[in-house]
This record gives sequence, structure tokens and C-alpha cells, in this order.
Amino acid sequence: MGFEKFGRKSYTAQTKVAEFVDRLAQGEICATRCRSCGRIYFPPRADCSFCLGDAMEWVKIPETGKLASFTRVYYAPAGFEADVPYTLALVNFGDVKVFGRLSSAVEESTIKIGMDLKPIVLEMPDGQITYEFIPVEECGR
Amino acid sequence: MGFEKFGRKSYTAQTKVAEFVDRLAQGEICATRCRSCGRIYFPPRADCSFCLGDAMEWVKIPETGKLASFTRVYYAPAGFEADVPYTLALVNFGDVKVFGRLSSAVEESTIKIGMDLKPIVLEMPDGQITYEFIPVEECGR
Amino acid sequence: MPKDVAIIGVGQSAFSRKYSGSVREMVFEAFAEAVRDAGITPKDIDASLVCSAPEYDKQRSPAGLIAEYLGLNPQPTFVLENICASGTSGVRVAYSLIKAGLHDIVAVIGFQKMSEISSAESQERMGRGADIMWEAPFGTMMPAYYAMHAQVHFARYNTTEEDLALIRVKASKYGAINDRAVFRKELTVEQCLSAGVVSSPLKVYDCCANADGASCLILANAARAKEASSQPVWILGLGAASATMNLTGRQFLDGLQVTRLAARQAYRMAGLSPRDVDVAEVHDCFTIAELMAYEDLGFAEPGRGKELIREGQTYIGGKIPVNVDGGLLSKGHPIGATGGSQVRTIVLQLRGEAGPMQVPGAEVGLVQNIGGVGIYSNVIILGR
Amino acid sequence: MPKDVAIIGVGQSAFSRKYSGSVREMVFEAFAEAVRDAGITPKDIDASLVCSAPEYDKQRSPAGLIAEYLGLNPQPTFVLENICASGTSGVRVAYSLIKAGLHDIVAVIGFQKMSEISSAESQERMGRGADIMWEAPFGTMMPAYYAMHAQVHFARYNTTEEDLALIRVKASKYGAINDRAVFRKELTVEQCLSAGVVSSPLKVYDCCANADGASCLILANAARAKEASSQPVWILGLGAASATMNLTGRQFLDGLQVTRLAARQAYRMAGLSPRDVDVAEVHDCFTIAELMAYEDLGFAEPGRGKELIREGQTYIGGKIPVNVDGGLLSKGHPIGATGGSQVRTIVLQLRGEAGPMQVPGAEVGLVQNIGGVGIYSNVIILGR
Ligand SMILES: [Zn+2]
Ligand SMILES: [Zn+2]
Repeated sequence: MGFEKFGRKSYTAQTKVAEFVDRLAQGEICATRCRSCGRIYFPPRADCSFCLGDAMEWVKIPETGKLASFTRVYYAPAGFEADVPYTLALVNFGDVKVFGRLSSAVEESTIKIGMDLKPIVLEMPDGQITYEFIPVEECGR
Repeated sequence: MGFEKFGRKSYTAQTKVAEFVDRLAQGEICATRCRSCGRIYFPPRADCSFCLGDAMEWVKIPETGKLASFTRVYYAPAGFEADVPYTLALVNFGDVKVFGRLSSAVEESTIKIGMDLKPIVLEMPDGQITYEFIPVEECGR
Repeated sequence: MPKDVAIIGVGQSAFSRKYSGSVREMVFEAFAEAVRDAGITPKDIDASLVCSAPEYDKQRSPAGLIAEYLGLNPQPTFVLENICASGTSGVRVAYSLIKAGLHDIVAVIGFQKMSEISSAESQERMGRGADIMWEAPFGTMMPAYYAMHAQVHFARYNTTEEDLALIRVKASKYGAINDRAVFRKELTVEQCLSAGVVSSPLKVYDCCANADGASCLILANAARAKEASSQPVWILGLGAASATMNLTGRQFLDGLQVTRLAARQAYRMAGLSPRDVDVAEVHDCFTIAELMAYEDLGFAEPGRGKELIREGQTYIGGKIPVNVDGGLLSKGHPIGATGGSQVRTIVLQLRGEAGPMQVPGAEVGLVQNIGGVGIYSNVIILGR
Repeated sequence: MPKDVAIIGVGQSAFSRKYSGSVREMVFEAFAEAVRDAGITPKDIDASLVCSAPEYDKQRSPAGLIAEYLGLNPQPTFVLENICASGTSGVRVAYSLIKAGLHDIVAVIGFQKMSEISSAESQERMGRGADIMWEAPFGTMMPAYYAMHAQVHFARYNTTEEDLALIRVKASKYGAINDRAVFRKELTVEQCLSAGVVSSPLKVYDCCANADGASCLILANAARAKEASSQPVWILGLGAASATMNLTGRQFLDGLQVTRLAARQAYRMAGLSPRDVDVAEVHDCFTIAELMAYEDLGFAEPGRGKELIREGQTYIGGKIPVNVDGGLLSKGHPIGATGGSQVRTIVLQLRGEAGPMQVPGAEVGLVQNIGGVGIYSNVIILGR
């Protein structure tokens, strides 16, 4: 249990990597690394498809990444109607890529593939917890 | 539309044989007969799988049939909880067999495979319409 | 007797009432075991089939997700569904893909995670595995359909509730020694007979339990099988048939015509007969289903299946040991995983690796797997 | 060039916004047409595959129901699912069942009835065809995923919204003359560019419409094909691949690696190259998908697909006519029926029976069918 708190609307409660949500609540966005072969996985997983090992450790993803692609969504699937428009994004952090949303505060015209982004944790009014990406400039660096 | 009125809980609204429900409302339980090859189908259908024809006519099923099998259900699937216990039955009318429920008034100990049964139409308080089987003795013959 | 396609690896998660992880993690357990058993790596696998029934968990198109989690991209993968017979339909299709020359090694993955919804909800879904227009509106469910078969068998052949109880007692004896089974208690005839009625005449212990679980089989062509495995188990015979979904279309209810047809095909392809079978796994989702299988597979004449169980002939040491791993009744029935688990049991038997459940010297084994109430049947004959 | 398995009959229901009957009745339309086209009877069919994605209508395990309605009992039948690529996976499996010698004639049936639920609900289900743990919780849907591919293609190759509009204009031209299509209006570039944004940069007319529909293909081995049909269309090449369900696992987004891999396999098996293809059906669920297909299938170099459409080379009379039946964009996209419909179009083209959509003298045709956002891809090469 625990994973039902992830995202606007979760479809899974049980997973061996539910600790992701606890770490998220502490402000950390983590991948998992296989203790046997060293491979790093995002989305995090409990099992290594390369060496078939199941000993994993949590590792924080890098501070900043680059926007790989995005889209501004104006028409939402059932359950997400209240959020439109919102921007989906894929961000490349080097070892891993991360899928999520870009902060709704970012103007669409300022979004450029390759721009530097930083993930932040977002707690929603209904208790759901997620992350989103914000431009590096805006976080005061 | 129209077929959503059939049974305790219908899962299909649209069918070319929705007229079955209208006929049910008039007290008739009908099969369909292929105008090309003469085959009779229950459940009724709009198409003949033998000759691939789609010209069908409605024919009433015989007055009485014989119980082919039954079971008294004490544990219901979601949506049918209020009905337990109820008795499901398969009745052989010669040209066709018909699946449905045996009247809940019938004592389980009196049910015998091979007994004569007659179908009657049943309108439910919520407006749903269905049929059930009753012993021939009980309908005053 | 063709020896073109073999099973070179088998795996199964423990079947449980409630698996505490996600579907992908549960599948991984069975997959890792099968891959290690086959002595290969995921990259050696040319295609995967995922056998599962939808709507029990929320993930749609699980083939793509599972291929990703297991490291089986970019190889082709797809979902195959025949409800409870999905796993053995997977074997049939994997056999075809290999025999047709499209692939050398194929993984057949089965899973079901049923604990995310309530039992009444799962019965509702099973009810919608029958005709939603003409049967489901009456409140149908699997126990009721099989109960209707039992009523006819009882009336025609004087089979009794005690006969069914004897089948469950056997299942419970072997379930108790199978550490992958969900139900590990031994039961007595009295316990079975005094349990509450689910759908007359079937009582609680006549019914298998829903379960969470996964299975995995690795199939290979002859060249790769001989190279990878010291003990390939060959697919000697395959049979498959379907019946009308509506009971109104069935000719009789005291047996399953689909199994008779599938068995005939499988025996013919293998050049074998029922008496050549040393050990069998049959689809005992309900006790009556095992009894009908005795007859439909030719282990007994029609109506005489009850004698086999009364005489103990389907125990280890009997004429034809059946479900000596506890069957679906004690192992549990995680729909998409069931067929693969049955095949795994026979593979272990033919390799002599079945431990306390071993049938001594077993050389030919048979699997019968049913989807829905006799809608689909697959029969597979395996040999060393 | 193998000539072992042929398509001897094709059928399709009209695709519509809202079919007024039940699933079984809709499927019957496609089936009856295909059986008549093949000049056989249902009893000649040895097995059927039903290709469909679950949860759009309430019937579970539709294979059993459909086999009953079509008179295909007691032959084996099962459900095959690769979301939008289900139909062509059906062709791959039917080919294998025949080539493996298990069956002589197999029917591949595809259907989807999407009008029983709302458009937002169907997008939610499509969203759950992506990873429900790591992507669906953000509110994903098909247009958004393809839009993310378009953004990269635009940024890397200076492809424009006008290029995508040109693809839709072509689709609308052919949709207008296809009486089985759901969208029959011709569109202008201006209309396409001024439509509302669904998911930037994709606008309303960049997206295909959900539709209700059914398709059916009858496949046969060489002996039966030559006996039944005066114009069998042969399966010359087959390719299939998968990619990670999560976008995080993809190496690039300006094309689909799955199509590149599947195409390579299919060309190799057929001994043909892209320039041998006379007519193609590609999976244009979105305009950007067709543009990427030009490049992934080798009809254009990476980044140069836009030149093909700017020059009109994918119209009838051009170098490589693509989707000259209107494609998914105008025909509509009833998920499980789509692959079969694509194959039907190519079969009619190779027989010279495509009417106003005919590409003169077409001898080799290609079908590319995608499941999800580049999760699955099948490529099939057909020839006279
Ligand atoms: Zn590792
Ligand atoms: Zn007829």
C-alpha cells in the first residue's frame, strides 16, 4: 500500500517500490540502482531485467535535466478534466529520463526542447503527492 | 436502444433484436427464424450463421418445456446481491433451449430435471422486464 | 510422435490470496525462475506471449508493460486471452510461432492479480465472460454454471456429493505438500460435506479459490532445446476446441464436448491413447470439473469417473494420478497463470523433479485447461 | 519470396460514429462479406482469432461469443490483443498456425465498438494502455504522446504544422470517395490549421476519430488458397517488434524504432526493399504518425518525409501512394478492426478491385500497424 497517493490519480496501490512515495514526501525524487550490476532505473523498479537480481538501492536523480519533449494538453481524459490545460514533459537527466508535468506557471511560448529543468515535489490539496518540472532560472539559481 | 430494460441488470443497450423486449412486454417470449433456411434460434439473433442470411422473423417459443438443469444460487455476483437465493435454469423447448430463472416460489426440494415448465413474463418494480419459469401444475392447467 | 518444439524452462510465483506487490513484480518472480531454469538470458528470448484476462487490475495491454519490465524489448509480444485457458492457448501459439520458423525461443507468461477487487466484483466479471445479453442479466457466475453440469451428472449417473468431496480431499492432500499452493490444509470428507452451499450442489470446498499468481514457460525449437537443456520436455500433442458461450447451444451438460474434441486431436497428434498417460493435470476449478475430465479425457467411461476417485486411482500410485500438485482447488486459480502452472507441474514430473509429489517413472503427461464453462478447452500431451 | 500462406477473403463493416446494433451483429457484417469473398462456408474455417481491445464494451472474452454467433464452433478461437495493432498481430499468428500445419484456413476477426462510452472515458482507457504506475497518473492520452513525438520532429527537422495539415488533406480527399469511411468531407489546409488544439502541436484534424467497426480476413495455406481463390494475395513478409511502454526507455522520439525493426524483418523475409512497394497503408492515427512512417519504412530518409507530402508523392500517381483509402484519419479507427481494414485495402489494391482508389498495376503492398504510442509495430508485405 502507499502508492495510491502518487499522482493526480493513481491506478495501483501495491508495489515493492512504494517507498518512492515516502521519499517523495521528504522532497527526494529517486531512481533505483541494482546492487549486482549497477544499472540505474527510472521508473524505479524492484527487479533488474539485465542480471535478474532483486537487490536494489535508492539513488537520487540529478539536480537538473534537459527537456526532451513536451506537449500542452487542452483536452483531458476522464478524471483529469479539472487540470486542463496542463503540460506533459519528458526530461533527460543523463542516466535516466523522467516523465511528468511541467509547472503550469510556465508560458507555452517560453518552452524549448533542451531547456534546463529541475524537478520539485508537489503536494496536492487532496493529499495526493507528485513532482513537476520548473525552469532552472525560476528557482533562483 | 431498448435492450437495457432486459433482465435484472442489462449490459447491452443496442441490438438489432431489441424488439424481443417489446414482445416480452406484450407477454410473448420469442425466438427468431431464418426466412431463408428455416433455422430457429434462441437466443434470438439478427443473422443466420448457417446460410449467412439476415432476414429473420419472430416466432413464439412453445408453451411448455422440460427442465434440462438448474442450480440454486446462494452467493451472488455484484449487482445481484438482493436476489439471493435464486434458481437458474436451462429449459428445453424442443427446437430451442432457453436459459433463465425458475420462480423463487418453487421449493428446491420439488425441482426435478425433466419436470414440465412454462415461461412467464415478469415486470420488476424498477421497470426492468424479464421472464421466469414456473411449474406447469402451478399455472392451473 | 513429433519432437519439434520443447519446453526448456518453467517458473511459477507462489500463488497467494493477496500478493503484496504489483503485477509486474509478481510476473518477474515466475520469469526469473523460468529463465534460470532454462539456462538462458532474457536476450535469448525471441518473442513473448502474455496470457491474462482483463479487468481484474487496471493495466491495459499488459504485454507491453511486462516486456519492458522483463527486458524483452524489442522482441514482439502480445496478449492472448481465453479466460482460464489463456495459458495453454499461449503454448499452442508459441508452438506455432516456433514451428512456423518465425522464432526460435518464445516465453509464455501467465498472470492474474485478482485481489485488487472484491470477490463479488470478480464474480461479476466472470459472469460477463458468459453472454452479456442472454445469460449475465440473470445473475450468472462460474459456480452456478458448473453446478448445472453437476446436477445433470448426478441425475444421469447417480454421482453424489460424496464423490465430489473425495476429489477435494485428494486435492487438499497434495496441496498440503506443495509450497506454491494457496490452500495448504488437509480436508476430510465430512468437512467438505458440511460446508455452506455456494450454488447447489456445489459447496465451499467444491470451488477453487481466486488467487494472485504468475507462471512462465520457455519454449524452444529442437536445435535450441537440445543445446540449452539436458532434459527438454517435448510437445507431443496439441488439441483445442470451442463451444457455444450460451448453454442453450450445448448438446449435453454431463461432460464437456470441447475436452472430448481437444483430447481426440491431441492423442491423434501424439499417436498415444489415454492409457499411455502417466500423470495428468486437469482443470479442477470445481470438483465436478475434475470428475467430468476423467471421463472426457478417456481415463474412465462416461458416468464411471466416480469409480476412479472412489478407488483412489487418481492418487500417486493409482492407475492415473491426476492433479497431484493440489490442482486449482488447492493451488488456487489465478486465471491467466493457471495453464502455465499446470504445464510446469507436468514438466517437473517428466523430469523427475516433482519432489514429494513425484509420480515414479512418469514419461508421458497430459494437461487439460478449460476457459469459462466449457467454452474453450486445450489439451496438451508432453513427453520426455 | 515465400508463397505459403495467402489471404483469400476480406470483409469490413462500414466504420461509423455509432453503430446501432450489438458487437456480434457488427462483426457479422464483416464476416459474411469475407466468407462470401473467399467463396467458402463457415464450416471450412478451422480456427478463428478475435482481435480487440477490452473495456470498451461489456462483453468479456469475446472470442467465445463471436465464434458462437458466426457458427465457428467447435473450432478453436482466441482473443489476441496489441491495442491498435491487434489486427495485424492476428495475421502474424494466423500465418503461424497455418504454416505450423495446425490449421488450413483461419479467420482473423477484428472489432471495436467505442460508442458505448464517452470520448473522455475512452481516452482514460487509452491512457491506461500506457504505464498505469508512472505515466497514466499524470493524465496521459494518445494525442499527447504523439504530440511529444511531433515536437521533437519539428525541432530537429523543421517539419511544420502545414506539413501535417497536408497529410490530413490527402486523407480527406480519399476518405471522401471511400464509402466505408466515417469521415467523408474534404478538408483544406486552412481548415486543418485553424482547428482547435488538442495537444500542441496537434489540432483536431491531426487526430483520427474513434469509430465503431469490424473487419475480417480469411487466410489459407497454399493448397487451399489455390483451390478456393482465383486471386490469392500472398503474405511475402512479416515483421514485428516492441518498445518500452514508458517513453523514458525510448532512444529517440522523432520516429518509431519498432517500425524500423519490423520493416527490416519484413523486407528481409520478402527479399524486397522500400522501392519495390507499390502501395502502402500506414498507421496514421495522427498525422505525425504517417509522416514518421514515411521515414521509418524507408520511403524517405529521416527528416525528409515532409518532402514526400509537399510534392504529393504519396497520392495515387506519386512515387509511393499511402493511405489512399483515407487512412485512419478519415476511415476512422475502431481499434481492433483497424489492422484488418488496412490489410483489406491492400488486398483489394493487389486484386485491382479498389475502385476509385485503385493504384494502377499495384503488385506489392505494405501494411504498417502500430499499437499504443510505438509500443508495438507490425509490418506486413503482400504480393500477388
Ligand atoms: Zn542488475
Ligand atoms: Zn439461414
